[in-house]
Amino acid sequence: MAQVQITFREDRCKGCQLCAAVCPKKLIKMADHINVMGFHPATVEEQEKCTGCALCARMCPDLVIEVAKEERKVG
Amino acid sequence: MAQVQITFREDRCKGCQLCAAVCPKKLIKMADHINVMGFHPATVEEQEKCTGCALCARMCPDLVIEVAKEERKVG
Amino acid sequence: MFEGILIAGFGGQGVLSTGQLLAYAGMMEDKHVAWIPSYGPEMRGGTANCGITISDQPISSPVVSEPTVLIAMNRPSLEKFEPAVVPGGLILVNSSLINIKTKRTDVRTVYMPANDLAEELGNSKVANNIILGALLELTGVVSADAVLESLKKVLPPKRHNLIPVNAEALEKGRELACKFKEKKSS
Amino acid sequence: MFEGILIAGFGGQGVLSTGQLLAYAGMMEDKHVAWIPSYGPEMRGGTANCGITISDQPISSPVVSEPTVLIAMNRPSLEKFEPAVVPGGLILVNSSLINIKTKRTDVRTVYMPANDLAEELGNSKVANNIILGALLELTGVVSADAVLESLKKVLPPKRHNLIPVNAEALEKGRELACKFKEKKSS
Amino acid sequence: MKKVFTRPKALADIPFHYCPGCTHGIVHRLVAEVIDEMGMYERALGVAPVGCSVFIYNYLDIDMYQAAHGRAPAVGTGIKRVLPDRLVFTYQGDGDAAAIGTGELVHAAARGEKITVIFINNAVYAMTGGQMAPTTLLGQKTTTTPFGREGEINGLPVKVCEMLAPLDGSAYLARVSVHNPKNVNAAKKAIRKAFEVQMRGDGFTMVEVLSSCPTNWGLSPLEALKWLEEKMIPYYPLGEYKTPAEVNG
Amino acid sequence: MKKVFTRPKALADIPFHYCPGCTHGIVHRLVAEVIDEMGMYERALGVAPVGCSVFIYNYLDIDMYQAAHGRAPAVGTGIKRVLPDRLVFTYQGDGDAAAIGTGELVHAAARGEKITVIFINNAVYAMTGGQMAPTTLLGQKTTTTPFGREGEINGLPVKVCEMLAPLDGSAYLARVSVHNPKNVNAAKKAIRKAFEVQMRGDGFTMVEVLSSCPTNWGLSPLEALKWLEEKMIPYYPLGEYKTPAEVNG
Amino acid sequence: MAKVLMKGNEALGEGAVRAGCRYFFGYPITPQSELPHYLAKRMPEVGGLYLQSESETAAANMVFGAAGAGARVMTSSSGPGISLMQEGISYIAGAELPCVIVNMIRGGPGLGNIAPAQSDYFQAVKGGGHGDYRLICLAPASVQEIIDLMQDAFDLADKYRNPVMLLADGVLGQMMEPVELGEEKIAEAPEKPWAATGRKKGGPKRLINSLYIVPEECEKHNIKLAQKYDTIRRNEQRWEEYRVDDATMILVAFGTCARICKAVVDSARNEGMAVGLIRPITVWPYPTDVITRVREKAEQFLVVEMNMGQMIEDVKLAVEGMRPVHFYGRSGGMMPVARDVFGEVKKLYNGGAA
Amino acid sequence: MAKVLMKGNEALGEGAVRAGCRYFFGYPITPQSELPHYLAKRMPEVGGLYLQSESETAAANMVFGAAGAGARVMTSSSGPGISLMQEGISYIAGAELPCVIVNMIRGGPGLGNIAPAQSDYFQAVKGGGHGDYRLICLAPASVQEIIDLMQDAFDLADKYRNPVMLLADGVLGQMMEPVELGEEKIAEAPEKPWAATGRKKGGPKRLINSLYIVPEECEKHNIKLAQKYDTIRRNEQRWEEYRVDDATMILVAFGTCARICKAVVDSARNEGMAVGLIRPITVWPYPTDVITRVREKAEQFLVVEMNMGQMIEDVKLAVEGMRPVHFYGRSGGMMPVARDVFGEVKKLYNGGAA
Ligand SMILES: Cc1ncc(C[n+]2csc(CCOP(=O)(O)OP(=O)(O)O)c2C)c(N)n1
Ligand SMILES: Cc1ncc(C[n+]2csc(CCOP(=O)(O)OP(=O)(O)O)c2C)c(N)n1
Ligand code: SF4
Ligand code: SF4
Ligand code: SF4
Ligand code: SF4
Ligand code: SF4
Ligand code: SF4
Ligand SMILES: [Mg+2]
Ligand SMILES: [Mg+2]
Repeated sequence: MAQVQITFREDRCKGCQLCAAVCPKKLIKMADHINVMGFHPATVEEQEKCTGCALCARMCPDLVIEVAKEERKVG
Repeated sequence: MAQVQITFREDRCKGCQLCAAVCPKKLIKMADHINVMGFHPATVEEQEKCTGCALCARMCPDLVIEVAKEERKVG
Repeated sequence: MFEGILIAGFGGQGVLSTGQLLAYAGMMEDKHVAWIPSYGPEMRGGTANCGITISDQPISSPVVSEPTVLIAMNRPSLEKFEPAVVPGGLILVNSSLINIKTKRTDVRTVYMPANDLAEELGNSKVANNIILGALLELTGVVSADAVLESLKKVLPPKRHNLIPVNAEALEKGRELACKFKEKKSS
Repeated sequence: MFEGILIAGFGGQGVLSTGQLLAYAGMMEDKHVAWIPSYGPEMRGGTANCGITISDQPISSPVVSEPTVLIAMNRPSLEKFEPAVVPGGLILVNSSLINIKTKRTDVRTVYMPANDLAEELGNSKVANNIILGALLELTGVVSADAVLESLKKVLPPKRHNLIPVNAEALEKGRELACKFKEKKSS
Repeated sequence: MKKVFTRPKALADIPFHYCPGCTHGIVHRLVAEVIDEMGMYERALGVAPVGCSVFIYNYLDIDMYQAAHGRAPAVGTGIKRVLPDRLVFTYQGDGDAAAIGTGELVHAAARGEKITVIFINNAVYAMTGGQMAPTTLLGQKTTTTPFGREGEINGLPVKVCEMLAPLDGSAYLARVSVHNPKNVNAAKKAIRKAFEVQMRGDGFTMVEVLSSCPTNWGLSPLEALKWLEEKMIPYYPLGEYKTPAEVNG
Repeated sequence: MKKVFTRPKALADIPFHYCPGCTHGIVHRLVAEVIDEMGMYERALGVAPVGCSVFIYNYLDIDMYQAAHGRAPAVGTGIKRVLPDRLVFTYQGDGDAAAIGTGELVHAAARGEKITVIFINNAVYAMTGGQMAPTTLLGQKTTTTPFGREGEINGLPVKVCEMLAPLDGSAYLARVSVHNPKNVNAAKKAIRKAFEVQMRGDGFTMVEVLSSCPTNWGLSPLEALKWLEEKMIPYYPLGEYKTPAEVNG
Repeated sequence: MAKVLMKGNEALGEGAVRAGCRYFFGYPITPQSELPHYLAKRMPEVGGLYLQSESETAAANMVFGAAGAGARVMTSSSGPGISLMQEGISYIAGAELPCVIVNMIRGGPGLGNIAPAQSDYFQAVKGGGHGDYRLICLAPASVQEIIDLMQDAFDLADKYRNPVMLLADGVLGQMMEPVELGEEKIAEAPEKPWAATGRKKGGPKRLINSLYIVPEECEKHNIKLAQKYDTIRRNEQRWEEYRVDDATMILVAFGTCARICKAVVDSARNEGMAVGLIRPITVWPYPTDVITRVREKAEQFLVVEMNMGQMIEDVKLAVEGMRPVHFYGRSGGMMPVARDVFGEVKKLYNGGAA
Repeated sequence: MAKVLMKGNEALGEGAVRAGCRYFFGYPITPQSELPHYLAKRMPEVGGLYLQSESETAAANMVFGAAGAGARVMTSSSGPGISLMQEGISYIAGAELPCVIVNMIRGGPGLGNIAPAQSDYFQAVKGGGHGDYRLICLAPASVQEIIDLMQDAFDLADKYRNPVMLLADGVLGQMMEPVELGEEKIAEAPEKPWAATGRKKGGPKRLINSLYIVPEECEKHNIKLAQKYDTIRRNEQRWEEYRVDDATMILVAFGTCARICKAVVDSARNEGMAVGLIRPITVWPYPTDVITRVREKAEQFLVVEMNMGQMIEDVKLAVEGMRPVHFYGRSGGMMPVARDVFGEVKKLYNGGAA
């Protein structure tokens, strides 16, 4: 599995949960604390299980999520 | 053939010739003289040939023509 | 020198263009001129009129509400506008289409069967120019030369072939007007 | 007697209805009252605030630009509005959601963990009423009775079941404020 | 003698101001005839447009309104909502209804407003001197398309019946013509149908009438009818574009 | 590490003012991504509406215009006629485009104006507090249909793609949705297609995007997406309503 | 009757219903949307109609139709929406139709913002539409006055067959204040024989129209309108005077500004300054009479507006150069603060020195 | 160059083309339609565009877009059409976009008629749209002046980034007069770095906008606009004086009315009366300066308008009560007749007796 780096820009998160709902691995949870805007921000719990499919990022209305992947050299 | 009375309200005629064009009997001609509005008004030349079909009247944009017919007693 | 000329008739009688011709000629003679048409839905009724002011002074209102000359090309125009003509003014009546006389006695009136005369000239469209010819003769508001010169500017080149018949019409009108003057003076 | 009260927080914190409740109570006590919300797209950002004026004189501008009391339900509200509070005024801070202190030294400040207290009461929605209770105790702007009476008018009958917990919240706030007063005076 | 053809009662006995051969007059008469035949003289309310036909408010001998340019459907809406049992119709040109009044027309249709629009498509702004209308044909010369209407610059002619048909609120939409007696009869039938559908409360109704403007087309009245038949009808096919189920037959 | 997903360049790095879960943000991003991918950053000109998305003029990091309510297609027309080689698009809500701006939308389409309308259908006037929009569904409660929209009184929801399709000037019309990642992808494709058709000069293009308004629908963001899928899509079927011949495939 | 706490926008709605208005056509816009919200609920209760139009343009013309059909009818908007109604308003005035238009002014020009303003004063009182027409313009300053003036608005509209505008600012629409609703005696609209409701047997033909194609007739119509406006000018000027009698300095302000100025007058009086306030209640017809009267005694005027200076022209026209007329304004949705206005008053009172 | 005979409406078109205008968006309306007709032919000759919009509302907003894109652009209308543009005009003014709007006034209110009038003066100079904005308003009185002012109109628009209105009446549009066109030196529009034409590499983002949601910023914007308007007031007042120097009675009239008044002045002078004429060429900014100057000598003013009395307010504001300001007006498309105006002059000159 590719190495994936997924980052959340917590202060931009509005806690809408759209990312969580679409993650095929159900990795995204809402944090207990609230951010500066007063929302419970989304977080990934088990980074290592993340496939880097970026469905969460594509669904996030507020561009909170960035996804990067280790490039695999082919051959 | 029914007895038909066709009357033209000459001062309302604008000489457009729509009536003349649709008369199946080609009875309608434009007069040589002009009316108060400066148009050559339409006239029927051979009243007796008129069938009273009223196509001319139905086509006249200015309601110049009235058509009346002798009512035939049936039976 | 001041003339406020009103030309009125049916649409299609060349009322507006005759007026423009006159204004153009006035301009060529370096007079102050203004031309203004009636406009809008009145035209739907089939009537048209325009006012031409020619003066050696700047023109205040271009609207000819009190014409010194009225050219009436049809009966409704005569009836509508004759009361407005100034006393001592001139009314030119196209008697081909107008079978009544003016009621005014304090103006000069000239009756000309313009349409009939035009047909004699072989072009029913020049009735207006016949009357125009008379107007020039009777008022001297502009010269016939200026009018002929203006015709060249006003007509598009491809219709310059019409200039001779128009010139004839003007001349015809002039002649008639002369006769009228003679009659008057005789 | 004059109080200009500003209540500010997130949408959904009951900011507007708390303000209305206060105005209603003022009206029931025959005071002059006015209530005015912030409105429009500012609300999209998720913030809301309203101003309540209660006075024994007719109210000029209903806009509370210089509050005598500020209720800050969240951090942005505190930061935004604390400079406007009049010297000697009162700031009530919802310390459950605000982890900073005011910079003002010329006003009274009371910190209350309203959300935590509300959850203790079993209803997180009554945080606002806890602070309101404190406000009543500290300013006496209207009586707690008038507020309770108003609750009956403001809440639709089917939600009257919420009155007891609201009353509890008011009382809770009052108690805390008393302690605060004691502390101050001790 | 029985009158085979005479002036309908709902049409005041005054001359039209229209140009010779202008078919606005025919359509006025048809509207008046249908009002007579349906016995609606006391219950019909008409809304006049701004356009050559503005004076329809004088010609129809019923209570009338004169609306701002393009707003007749909104005016009609106001009337109908206050007087729901009246027959309310507008009479509008293509500039009026399909250009400046597009919003009002579309939304009266979308609302299923129980009014009838008599929509006179003469492919030109006649009243103001023959400018391009939304319905002017490609290539057609007008005072504002002196070189002929060009799609790239001026856009493409608008088909109003077709555009309103997908709206769920429209109940009856028909395009007719008055270029010959047969079509005049069909036009009258369509107007009657529209009025009946309106009074039944089925929704919005419109009859688009292809009509001639000899003056601004620069044609004689007879040439104009020929042009209408040969040029307009192919682009604007006649027929019913929408009927409520029950009047389909 | 290669970025699989990151903020497009055409989208300024400032937070949106939208409510939590509002899908306006997704559509903004898609537009920015397509501008990036087509290399149009220097040649794209956007027109912001009046509506919740008015501040798109701040969010898109390109030259922008802010138009009067509903008039964005007219503003876009003015821009495009002066700068015909630019990519000109409007971004409009359903109140903006389908109510007050009906005339401008219909006629931009009829003219085959080479602009793209991104039409956000969220079945409500969101910015002004949740009033009925022309696209509000029957039965839907809004602040001005407190008892649910009733066809008899408020009229029937307007299907904009369907209405514009019969106009000869419209070249590309599609309805998409952003309620899940698959549809987000499809929406992006449609936007790209519309922009390409515009730049090829084929005519008017529009992408209608079904979008959520949790706040005014009174639903959580996730419930809102479900409502969109279950209630809106059946009445507003997704798909391409018009394509120029060459892009049919 | 007990008082209730009511929002200005809702008071507009309730006032209209109590005045017998049964038809509302309008398009949402901040800061007046609570009025449509209120009426959408309230109208069905009284058998009336709330209809959301596709635009303000359409709304004005629906009002035209409904008013022509004899109904008591209203619409409401703000800034851009009122601008879009200008053609319709001119038609309504030209056809002499009674109706009420609420104008809840916000910051301009253009999209401006949604904060309270008075920058559409000129548009309202000089005629933003084409032609020589006038709207009767009522400017309330409290929620209670909104209710009261709403009844008057409909009555004046019917009395003069003229559109009436209720001119307020965002603050008045948004604020809640206690109001006394009084007995719910729903007003009855008067008979309107001119309304076009269908040709009565033997009755005259009715025509709702503003077209007078013949200039002579159009002039006659304009003169008739002008005479009506003169009558209204003579009979309907309304204003409130506050501590004016011995005042050497007169503040002039309407709406929310006037509330603020009242406080300023009190402050000034507390400091022994002879300051008073004239609050126009009708801004058209402008209460010129009172200004003509007080200009004899008063030494100076200070006009306070939420704009860059509009009503000041009407004050100057009334003062006719006899006294200096000063101006203090805030704009773009900003409101004057009593303290600042008082500062201005003090400066002027002391002859320009602060 | 030789003179040509030209219709006012055509002169508007030719003047615009010579001023470098290449975009016209508009909707037909009498009495200005010859302008669109002219430009539909003329624009393609110079590589420009005539586009007929679906409405005046759309036209104003197309102008907004084209002006924002940096073009010299114009529109044209009359009465009802100008009313429909009010929202758009307010946006254009708010966004500070340069453009020219021709307003060929006709009889009102409502549909009124198509005869010449000046009854939309208030709308033009006080702002028919919402918000505190001003149009520069030029009022030609001859076909020659139309050509000349058209160039100035575009230049002023660009100089101040402000919409300019050319205010005329139907007569001016319909009449033909000789004009000197002069050299065909097509003006070049100035650079417009603010125009939104696409983001230049490294350049600033451009935004064409009138929204200032924060009241403080909106107020700042309004103050900036007000300062611009003050500059224009100081620098751009234009008028013609005719036999004013020793006049004890001053006629004030613009456009066609001023032509008539000139004749009246001559008649009066012929009878030995010291009468003069001030003809405002800019009606906004109003030429207050000249009135302030002449009010010292002149004993009375007579304002002549083709309306029920609108510009008279601006004259009164300038006269400040120092002299009586009388009014003579015709309306509904009627024009004052020189003889009648002269009658009025004589009456007033002799102290009210005819
Ligand atoms: C707001 C407004 N804009 C423009 C006009 C001018 N105008 C009068 S009628 C008309 C168009 C008429 O065309 P159409 O509706 O097709 O009717 P027709 O004359 O062809 O029967 C126009 C543009 C107007 N009166 N009001
Ligand atoms: C002429 C005018 N009328 C009304 C408004 C008020 N207004 C602002 S946004 C809006 C509707 C917004 O709805 P929509 O276009 O669907 O966008 P959304 O907010 O739903 O994204 C309205 C009516 C305005 N600004 N201008
Ligand atoms: S990238 Fe895919 S797997 Fe990883 S968190 Fe996002 S949705 Fe889940
Ligand atoms: S979708 Fe975005 S904003 Fe919403 S919860 Fe996830 S990260 Fe936060
Ligand atoms: S009634 Fe028939 S036959 Fe007689 S003239 Fe008319 S068209 Fe001809
Ligand atoms: S159709 Fe009518 S108007 Fe035309 S020529 Fe015949 S009778 Fe005359
Ligand atoms: S201009 Fe055309 S539409 Fe108008 S009356 Fe004449 S022919 Fe009929
Ligand atoms: S109100 Fe609706 S459309 Fe507007 S930002 Fe909030 S969720 Fe989005
Ligand atoms: Mg037409
Ligand atoms: Mg929406």
